[in-house]
Amino acid sequence: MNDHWLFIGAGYGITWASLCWYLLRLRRRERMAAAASGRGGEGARAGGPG
Amino acid sequence: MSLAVAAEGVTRRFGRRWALRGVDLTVPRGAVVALLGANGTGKTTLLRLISTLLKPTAGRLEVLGHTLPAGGDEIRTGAAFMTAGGHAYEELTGVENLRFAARMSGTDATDDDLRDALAAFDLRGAADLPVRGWSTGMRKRLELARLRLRPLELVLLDEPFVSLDEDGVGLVHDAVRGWRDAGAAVVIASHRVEDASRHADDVVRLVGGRVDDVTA
Amino acid sequence: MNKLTMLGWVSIALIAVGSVLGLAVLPADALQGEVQRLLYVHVPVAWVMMLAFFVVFLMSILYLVQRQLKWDLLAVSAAELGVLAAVLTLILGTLWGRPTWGIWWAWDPRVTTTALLVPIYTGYLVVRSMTEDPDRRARWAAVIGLIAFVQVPIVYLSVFWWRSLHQPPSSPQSMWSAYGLVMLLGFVAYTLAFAYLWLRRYRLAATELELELSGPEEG
Amino acid sequence: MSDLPRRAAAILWKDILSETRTRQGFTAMLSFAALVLFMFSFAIGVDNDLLGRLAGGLLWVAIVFTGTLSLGRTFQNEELAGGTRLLRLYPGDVRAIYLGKLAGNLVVLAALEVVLFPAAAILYQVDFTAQAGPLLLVAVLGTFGFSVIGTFFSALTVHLRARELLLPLLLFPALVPVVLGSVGATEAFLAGDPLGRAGGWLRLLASYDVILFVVCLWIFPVVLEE
Repeated sequence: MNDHWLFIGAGYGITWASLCWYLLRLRRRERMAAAASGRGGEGARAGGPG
Repeated sequence: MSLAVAAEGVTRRFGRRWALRGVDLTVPRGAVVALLGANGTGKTTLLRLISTLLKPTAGRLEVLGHTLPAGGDEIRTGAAFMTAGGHAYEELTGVENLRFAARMSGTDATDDDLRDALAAFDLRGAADLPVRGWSTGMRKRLELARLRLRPLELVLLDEPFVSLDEDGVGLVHDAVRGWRDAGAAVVIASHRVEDASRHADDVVRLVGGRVDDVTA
Repeated sequence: MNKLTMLGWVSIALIAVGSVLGLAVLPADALQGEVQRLLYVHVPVAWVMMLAFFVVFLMSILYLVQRQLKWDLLAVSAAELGVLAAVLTLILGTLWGRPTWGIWWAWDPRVTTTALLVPIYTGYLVVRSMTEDPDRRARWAAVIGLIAFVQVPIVYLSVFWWRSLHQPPSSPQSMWSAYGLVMLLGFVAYTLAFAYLWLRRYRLAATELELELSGPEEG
Repeated sequence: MSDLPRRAAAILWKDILSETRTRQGFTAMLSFAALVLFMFSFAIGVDNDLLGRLAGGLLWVAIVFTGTLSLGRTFQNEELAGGTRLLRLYPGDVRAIYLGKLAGNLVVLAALEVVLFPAAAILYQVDFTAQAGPLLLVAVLGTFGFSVIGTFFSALTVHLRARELLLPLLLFPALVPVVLGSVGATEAFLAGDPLGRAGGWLRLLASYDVILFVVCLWIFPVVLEE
C-alpha cells in the first residue's frame, strides 16, 4: 500500500507543479511583452494566481 | 479607354514589413507602363498582386475588368507574368518546358508552334537540349518564348532586360511593341530606366512601397 | 479584481478542494484501493486535453472561414494547453497503470492515441514557431489543426482494433458512484482552470503579435 | 472541372520525364530501401521463422521510411524551377497540382514496391504469390493512403526550414491507421486469413483513404495561398 501512496503523491505533485510552472512561464512572458511594449504594468498585473 | 489594371490604395504587408502602402495605378489597355524603382521598393510585390499570386492586405484592385478576389481564372487566362527568376525545369528541354506551359494554360499548341516560339527568340538550336546546360540569357529568352504561346491582354514583365545581350534586349523591345500593337497592356518592372521607358506611355516610380511620381 | 483574475482564483481553489477531498477525505476504493485517488486528476485532465484539441479544431475552422488572426491566437493558446494536458494525462495514466495493471505501458488504445497526440500537436506548434509571416503561420497552423482532428478518431479506432485483435484490453473497472461528486468537482475545476489559462495565454499572444507587427520595420 | 485531369496529367508527365532523366534520386531510394530491409535482419537475427512472421510489418516500415524520403522531394523540383507558387499562375483549379503530384508519388512508390516486395520475399523467405490478388489490393490501398497524406504534408512543409524533420513529425502520426491497416491485412493474408480479420483492416484502410483524400483535396488550395 505504501508504494501506492508514492504513485499518488507523484501524480498530484506533478499536476500541481506543472500548473505552477505554466503560470510562472506565462507571467514571465507577460512581463517581457509588457516591458517590450513600454506600456508597463498592464500585462504584468500581479493579480493573477501563481 | 477601358483599363487593364486599376489599383486604388493597394497595400500589402508581410508581417511587420509593408511592401506596398496605398499604391494607385492605372494601366489602360494597349498602353505600356514602366514601373521603376530600386530593389526592394515593391515592384515585384505589385506585379504579384496584379497576377493574382498575392492578395492585397487592403485596397481595391481591378484587373482586366474583374475586381479581385473575383475572376481569378479569367485574369490568369488573359494575363501573363514573367518572373525575374524564371520558371524552367532543368531536366526538360526547351520544347518540353513550353509544352508543359501550353498544357497547363490549356492552349492547343502543336509541336511546330512551340518550335516557332523558340525560333522567334533565337533558340532553335537549343530546342531539344535540357535547360540545365543553358546560359542565363538563353533562359530569359525561353521565358519570353513562353509568353508567345497564347494571346494575352496583359503582360507583366519583371526585370526582363537583366542578363540579356544587346540582341536579346532588342527582342524584348520588339515583343513589347507587338503586344501593344495587338491591344494588350504591358507593365515592365525594372531598375533599368532607359530600356524600361523606351516604349512607355507612362512611367511610375516606386519608392518605399509608395508611388513617387507620375509623368505622362 | 477583474473577471479573469477571479476565474483564476476560483479554479485554483476548486482544484485545491478537489485535491484535499480526493487525497484525504474520501476512503480508499473498495476494489482498487488507494490508487483510485489518481483518477480524480487523471480523468479531468484527460477531458481538458480533449476539450483543448476540440477548441483548436473549432478555432482553426473559424480562422479559415473568417481569416482573422484572433482565431489563430485562440487556437495556438489552446494547442499549447492541450499538449501540456496530454503529457500530464500520460504521466498520470502510467502512474495509475503501474500499480493497477502491473506494467507501465499496456498499449491501451486510449493511452496510445494520447501518446500520438503529443507529436501531432507538437508538430503544430513547431511549424508555427518556424514561420515568420503571421498570415502564413495562421493558415498552415489552421490546416494542421483541422487535419489532426479528422485523423485522431480514426487513429483511435485503428489502435483499438489492433489491440482488440492481439489481446483483449484490460478493461478499466467502472467507477463506484459515490465518488462521482468528487470527480464532477474535478471536471468543473480543471475546465475552469483551462478557461482561465487559455484566455490569459490568448491575451499574451495578442500582445506579442501586436509587438511583432509594430516592431522596427525592415526594408 | 474537365481540365482538372488534363492539367494534373501535365504535371505528372513533366515530373516523370524529369525523374527518368536524372534517376539518381530513385536509385538512391532503392538502395536505401534495401539497406533498411537488411538492417531489420541484422537487428532481429537470422531466425527465418521470426522474420517470416514479421515480414508484413518490416516491409511496410521499409516502405514508409523510404517513401518519406521520396515524398519530401515532391515539391523540391518546383522550388528549384522558380517556386511552387508559379504553378498558380496557370488558370484553373489549383487542386490539379495536388492531383498531379499525388499521381507522381503513386508512380514512384509503386516502382519502389515492385522491387521491395520480391526483395522481402527473398530475404525474409515469405511467399507473396499464394495471395497475390488480395495483397495487391492491400498494397494499392496502403500506398494510396500514404501518398494522399504525404503529398499534402509535403506541400505544407516545403517552405519550412527544418522540413526534413517536420515532414515525418506530421506525417507519421497521420499514417498510424494506414500502417496498422496495411500491416494487419498483409499479415492476415500471408497467414491465409484464418480468422477473417483482413476484411476489417481493408475496410479501415479504404475508409481512411477516402476521408483523408476528400479532406486534403478540399483544403489543398489554402496550403498554396499567399
